[in-house]
Amino acid sequence: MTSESRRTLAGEIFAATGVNAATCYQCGKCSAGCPMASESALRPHAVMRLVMQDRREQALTDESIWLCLTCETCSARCPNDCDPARVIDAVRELSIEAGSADMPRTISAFHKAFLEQIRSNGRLHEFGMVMDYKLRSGELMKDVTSAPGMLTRGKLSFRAERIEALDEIRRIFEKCGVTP
Amino acid sequence: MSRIGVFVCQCGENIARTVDVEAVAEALRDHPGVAFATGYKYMCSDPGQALVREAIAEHGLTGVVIAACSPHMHEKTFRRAVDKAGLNKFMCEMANIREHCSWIHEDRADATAKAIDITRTIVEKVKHNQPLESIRIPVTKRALVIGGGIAGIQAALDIADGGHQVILVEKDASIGGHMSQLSETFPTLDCSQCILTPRMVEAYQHPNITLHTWSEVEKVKGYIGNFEVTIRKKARSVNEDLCNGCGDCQAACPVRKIPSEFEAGLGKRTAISVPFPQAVPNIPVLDRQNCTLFKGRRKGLAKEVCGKCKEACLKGAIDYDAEDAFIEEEVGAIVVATGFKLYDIGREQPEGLKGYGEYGYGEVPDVIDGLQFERLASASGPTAGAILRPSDSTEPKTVVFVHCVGSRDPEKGIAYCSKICCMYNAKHAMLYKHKVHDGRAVAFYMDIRAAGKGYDEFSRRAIEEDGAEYIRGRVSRIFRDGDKVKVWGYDTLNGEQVVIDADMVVLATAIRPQDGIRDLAQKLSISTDEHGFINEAHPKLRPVETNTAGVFVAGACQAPRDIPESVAMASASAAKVMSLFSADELEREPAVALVNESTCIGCMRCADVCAYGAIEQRDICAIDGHVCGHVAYVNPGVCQGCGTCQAVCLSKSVELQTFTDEQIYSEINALCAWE
Amino acid sequence: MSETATGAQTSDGTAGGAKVTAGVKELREIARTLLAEGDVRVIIGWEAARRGARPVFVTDPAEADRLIFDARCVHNLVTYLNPRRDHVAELGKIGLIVKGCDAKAVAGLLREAQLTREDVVLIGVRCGGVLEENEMPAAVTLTPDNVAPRCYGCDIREPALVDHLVGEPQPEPPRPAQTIDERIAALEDKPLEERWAFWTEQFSKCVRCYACRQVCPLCVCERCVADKTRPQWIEPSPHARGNLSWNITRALHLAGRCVGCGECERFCPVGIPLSLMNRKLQQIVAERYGYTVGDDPEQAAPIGDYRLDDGQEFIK
Amino acid sequence: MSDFEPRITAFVCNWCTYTGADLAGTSRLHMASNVRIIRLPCTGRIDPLFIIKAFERGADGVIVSGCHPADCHYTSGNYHARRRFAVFHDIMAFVGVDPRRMTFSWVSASEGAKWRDVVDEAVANVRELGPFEAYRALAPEAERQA
Amino acid sequence: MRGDAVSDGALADIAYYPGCSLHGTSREFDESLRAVAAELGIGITEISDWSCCGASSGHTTDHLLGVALPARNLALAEEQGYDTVLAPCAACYNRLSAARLAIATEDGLAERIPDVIGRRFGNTVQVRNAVELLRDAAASVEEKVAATLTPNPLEGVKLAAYYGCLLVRPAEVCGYDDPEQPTSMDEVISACGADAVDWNMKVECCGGAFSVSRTSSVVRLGRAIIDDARAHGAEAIVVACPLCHSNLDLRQKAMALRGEDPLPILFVTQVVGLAVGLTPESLGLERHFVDTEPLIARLIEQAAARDAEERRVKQEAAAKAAERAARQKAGAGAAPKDGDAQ
Repeated sequence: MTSESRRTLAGEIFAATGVNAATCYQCGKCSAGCPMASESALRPHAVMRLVMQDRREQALTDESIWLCLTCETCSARCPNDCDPARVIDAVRELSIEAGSADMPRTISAFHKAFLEQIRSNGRLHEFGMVMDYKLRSGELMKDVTSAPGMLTRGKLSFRAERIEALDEIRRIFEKCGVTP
Repeated sequence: MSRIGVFVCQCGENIARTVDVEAVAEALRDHPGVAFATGYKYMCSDPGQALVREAIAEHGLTGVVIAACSPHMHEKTFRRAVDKAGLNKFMCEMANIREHCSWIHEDRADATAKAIDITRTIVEKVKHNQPLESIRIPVTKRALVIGGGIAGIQAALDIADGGHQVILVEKDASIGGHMSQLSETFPTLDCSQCILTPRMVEAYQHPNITLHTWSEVEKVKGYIGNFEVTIRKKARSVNEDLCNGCGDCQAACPVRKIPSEFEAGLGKRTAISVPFPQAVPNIPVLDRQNCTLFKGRRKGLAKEVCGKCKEACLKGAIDYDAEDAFIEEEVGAIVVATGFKLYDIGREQPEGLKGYGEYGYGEVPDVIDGLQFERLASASGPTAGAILRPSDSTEPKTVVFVHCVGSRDPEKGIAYCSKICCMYNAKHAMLYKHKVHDGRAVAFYMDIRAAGKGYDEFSRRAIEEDGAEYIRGRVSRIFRDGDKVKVWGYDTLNGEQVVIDADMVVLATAIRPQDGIRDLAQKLSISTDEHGFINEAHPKLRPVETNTAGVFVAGACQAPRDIPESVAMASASAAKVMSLFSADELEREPAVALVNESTCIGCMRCADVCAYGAIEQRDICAIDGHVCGHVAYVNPGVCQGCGTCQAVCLSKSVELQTFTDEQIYSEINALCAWE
Repeated sequence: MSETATGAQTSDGTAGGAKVTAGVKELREIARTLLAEGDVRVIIGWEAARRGARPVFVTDPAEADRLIFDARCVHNLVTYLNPRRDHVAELGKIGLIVKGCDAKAVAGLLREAQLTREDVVLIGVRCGGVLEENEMPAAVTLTPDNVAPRCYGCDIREPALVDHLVGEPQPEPPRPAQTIDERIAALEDKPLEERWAFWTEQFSKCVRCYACRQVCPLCVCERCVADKTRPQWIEPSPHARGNLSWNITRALHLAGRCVGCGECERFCPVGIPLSLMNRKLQQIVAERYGYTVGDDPEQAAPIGDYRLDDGQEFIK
Repeated sequence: MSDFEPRITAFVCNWCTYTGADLAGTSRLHMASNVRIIRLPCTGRIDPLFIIKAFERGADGVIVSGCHPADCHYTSGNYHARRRFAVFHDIMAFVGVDPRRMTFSWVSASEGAKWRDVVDEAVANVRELGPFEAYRALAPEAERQA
Repeated sequence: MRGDAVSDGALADIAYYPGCSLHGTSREFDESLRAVAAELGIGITEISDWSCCGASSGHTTDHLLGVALPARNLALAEEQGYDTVLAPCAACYNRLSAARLAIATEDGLAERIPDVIGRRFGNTVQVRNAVELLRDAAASVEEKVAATLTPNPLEGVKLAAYYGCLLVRPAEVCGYDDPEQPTSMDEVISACGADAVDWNMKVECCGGAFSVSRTSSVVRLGRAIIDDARAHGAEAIVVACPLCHSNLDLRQKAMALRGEDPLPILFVTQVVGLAVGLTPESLGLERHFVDTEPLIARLIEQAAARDAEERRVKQEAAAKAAERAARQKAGAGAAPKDGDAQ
């Protein structure tokens, strides 16, 4: 790819993933197997199409990209080695960079809560995460039914495990320029 | 002392505009070895050529240099003219002062100086030209055709009708190839057997055709016009001369449950059998792998455990002890028509390919391939033409046809389009709808590729008249679901997932070259592409020739081909063969390498680099006759004149005629004079 | 240690301070039997002479004890198999004693059909490197100052292409003060002009005695291109220009064939550093085509072979 | 050095580069007039001796050009040439010959324009380097007098 | 949380990376794994001071972060002198392997990572998952099962092996089994004497990380899986992924089952544990939301019955033999009576 083409969405995707969106011949096999296809407006092949056509706005702002489960079915079955899952990952990153990320509140809340947990404990403290998530997502009553069950089954502990070398984790987040 | 004539062409204004033609002639006139030099308006015109002929006579020229256009333009013309004048045509060379001078420079002085250099250089070359005679190679006017499918049969018949002997070799028990398995053919829906069988019989009975079925090419030696071929006649265990094809042996054979290759596994055959009723020749083959008697022998049992076929044969044609026989044949040309096989989606795959796990690795019984469907649809097939699915022999009410299985799927190892699937899928959908009126035919496709006479109309008809449902999108998964076959697809045109509970699925699996193609290619020293298809000499201009002279290619062994294309290629190859046979000798330019045996030490580095295998080792004997060493020998019939051997020869003991070291040396030397 | 060596040798009567190791005994034993049983008519090896080790032809089993092997055995005896020396062949079947590097040369002759394996019985010696100069009164231990630089980093101190292998495993040859590769690197650090000056100066010394050609085990041509007239690619008279053509051509003809035995340089009367040229070519084929010449005759030579993806960065 | 006109000898194969040069002509692509072409059947025929001899005879630069990989009229001549000249190129550089005096290129029958560029670039390079005096200086005394 | 080793030193220890879930919502996976490993003599030692691999928010948010977080743990294992890491959690396994591959193949990453994680890193550690480990130990599992005195409750029980996504995809990351038609877990199940049903949803996705954030999807996808397993006669589904487990177990109630009994969801390690005679408690089977008790009880009952039956048959045979022997003694020398002929 020339530096020229790097400025296009397809170019950036190529730089980030090594996937040349033009290799997608829109056969639809990815979307045929996508478990989330019925819930998302943009199916994997459509994302590839938008990237190919440099339609940045649509690609980066569509909620669908946040509905991808990264189950890799699309990539596993792609006949032309386009790796849609990887491309969608990259589109999300760009979307976040561009601040245009309007992922569903609940999902972004989840990711934020999750990363915050790692940053502050080095490990995921599920109970803490769920609490944090509820605050961020506003779904305060979500799962109140199952929480007790969790506790009785010893699946949730109030005490967070915290690793010793927390500084290393912080360092990693800084180096990657990620702040939950 | 050579007497060279130099003729400088003005080419109208083309050269004269920037090159002072007279100055060039003038400069060359007193160049050593030049006996005559002149300019002229149009050297290639009749008077121009006449000028050359007269000068040769008048000045007793020993060489001619035409300073004009590119040799690619007119070398032949002037060599012919020189030849007419009784001077050996290889004593004539062209100096290119048009394409390489007058047309690319503006400054007249520069261009003229350069034109003089160019011409002088060629004059120096011609001083060392040798009178040469064209090479003549005898031609054996018999052809070998490898493969007895429609392409092989067509080629054999054309050559035989042209009055030449043909040896037709087929690896299976009968000729006919895949075409004999087909039900009906697109785009006309005429019965495949009905058009093919007469051709098979004709080939069998043709006085000029010798047919070897159940045979394979073992060894090939020699070169164009002079091939020596060894054919392995595999042990048939049935005497072809005695057998009258009555079929009693087949009836008597107790082993009846062997999946029939001809029926693509959907039907059964006996251990001794003819592959199908219309087989040509109608002579059975005993399949020793499955025969009870031979199983017994392999176990080392003392007495034969079977022998029913032998008992049943009144002609005494069965011979359990028959062995492979070898036949030597001399031929002048070879046509390769080994055809194709279908890609198999199974777990086990040959080099570089992957199977289709997402389609169940072919383990779902009601998922079949195109050839199997052909057998289902064929009146002579296992179901007598009724469309019944394999698992439970019921009539499928929903059939899904999947395009591009393997094809256009680099991930599975095959990037190319198999070309014929779009058409036969349309045909299959049609045939199905014609037989099962209340049935549903769904086809998943990526693109419909129906380029060909009447092809698009045909595939449209499947949609418009026969109501096949075409869905644009590849299928993600196929799996057994109770007595249904689930198909997960996607309709890219209206953007939704499609799930179909099918009764049967037909996969249009990719076209691949036949097994053993690479070995055969090696024997013939022709090349194949990464998929194993045979490379043609030139994709546009030499589509049926290979890079080995005298070896031609026809049909699907070169690339996926449908019947009309295969037949066309076959006839084209036949025409090439016959033009090769039209003369008793073939004439070749003498631009071949020649070994100097007095200095060659036979290190054979030359042989290593020869792309044509033209160089072999030859013993040399002392006066008393004992072998005292060896040298390299270049076979002029095979040498193509690239000169690579000369460049790698350390002692410079091989010379490429028309481009000898002396000629080139003189050219380089001539250049030192430029100012 | 040379004392003990001399002691050892006088006791069994060989001249010239050869140390009779178990390996040498073994060597002589094999030679003796080969000759006695008529498997070969002549054994070509090294003997100790007053001024050092030198080639010897042994035809009488009784004389097998003349054979030695130590660091002074520098000569590459394979040049006696050179078809140009048919007078040697006339002696009858040859038994040849080879170091690893010599074995490579035999492989070269086999590869280029100048020899058939049956023509010769090969007795391989485990080698720990040789002296730069064979003229030593006694076998001395190798030191960075006396070792032949080419031996450093030797990849074949135990030939495979042999019928017999003798001698005890030897230590790695010492690292010379300056390795050949270092000299090449040093030269390559210089600007083009200086390299040109260096080589033309070196080549201008050439007197065209063709000793390099004569001793080279792989210069096997009946008629060398340098002797070819019509056309005369290489000017015969010894002046700078013709010398350059000759030396470059000689080197190129050995590209991918040279076994690095260094005989050409050792015999050059005017001391042209030919091993720099030869070694450089070894580096080139190694870097470009991952090829190092070995003693396997089946191994295809790099020139005359090709790969579709050979590097072509120098091509526009 | 301004009036220095480089002398460049080009060794080209008959099927690709020579024809490509023909095409440059038929398309009237103007280029430097310093190059003299010697036609050979194939780059596989080209011997390093040719180049050495060209330098001996006063060439300031050389061009070797043939068919692109996989296009060789003789299937593999150019592959053999590629190895031969890779080695030659490296050893000449080692001896101190400026690689810019030796241009190697693949020019197909359809690349008239590329041929023009190859020629002009080679001429420009050699013009910059100046005459190959270093090589001529090697000539025997007698010759240098003449 | 220093590495408390579970090892009888029979095998060279491998590093154990439990991951967050195994210390939390799926601690029964951790418990059963340790128990089974001990039973099979596989030494596993927890990597000390391991940190979260970031799945799946990490790589969803930032590629580098998604590589760096796992890389730190691989680096720790390396420092602590291991050449293999066991990552039972499918998500961890996938992230760790993916990171390995990315670092091995992507330009400049190998150079960059040490700086990002602030540790030396040679990318030398192999990553393996629990299924892979047990498949390779299948032989010793069979031996154990045979050697166990208590009757094997799993004899002939129909189990559906569910792999989901992260164990098999992408093929170049996982690659220890076929991505479309995997068999490893089925082999483990058979090794336990149970029979692995052939079904269709082995590798379909259960909704993964959306368990909390988008339960609706998880319910939809989960139901399809459970229905298919039941349709093929499975009595329980076997998993090796905490995400899959909580999606299928915790969320099963929400799937509004149409009357049928709920389908227990077992960790592959629990299955092996039961087969080699470990107690349900020691395997944490009581921690599931879908009550495993009824199934286990039934299985143990059946097993006991089978066992009793066999013993009865044996005893009878023995008795007959004794009787015959006695009679033979009595009529010594006399011709054998018919019926004794055999």
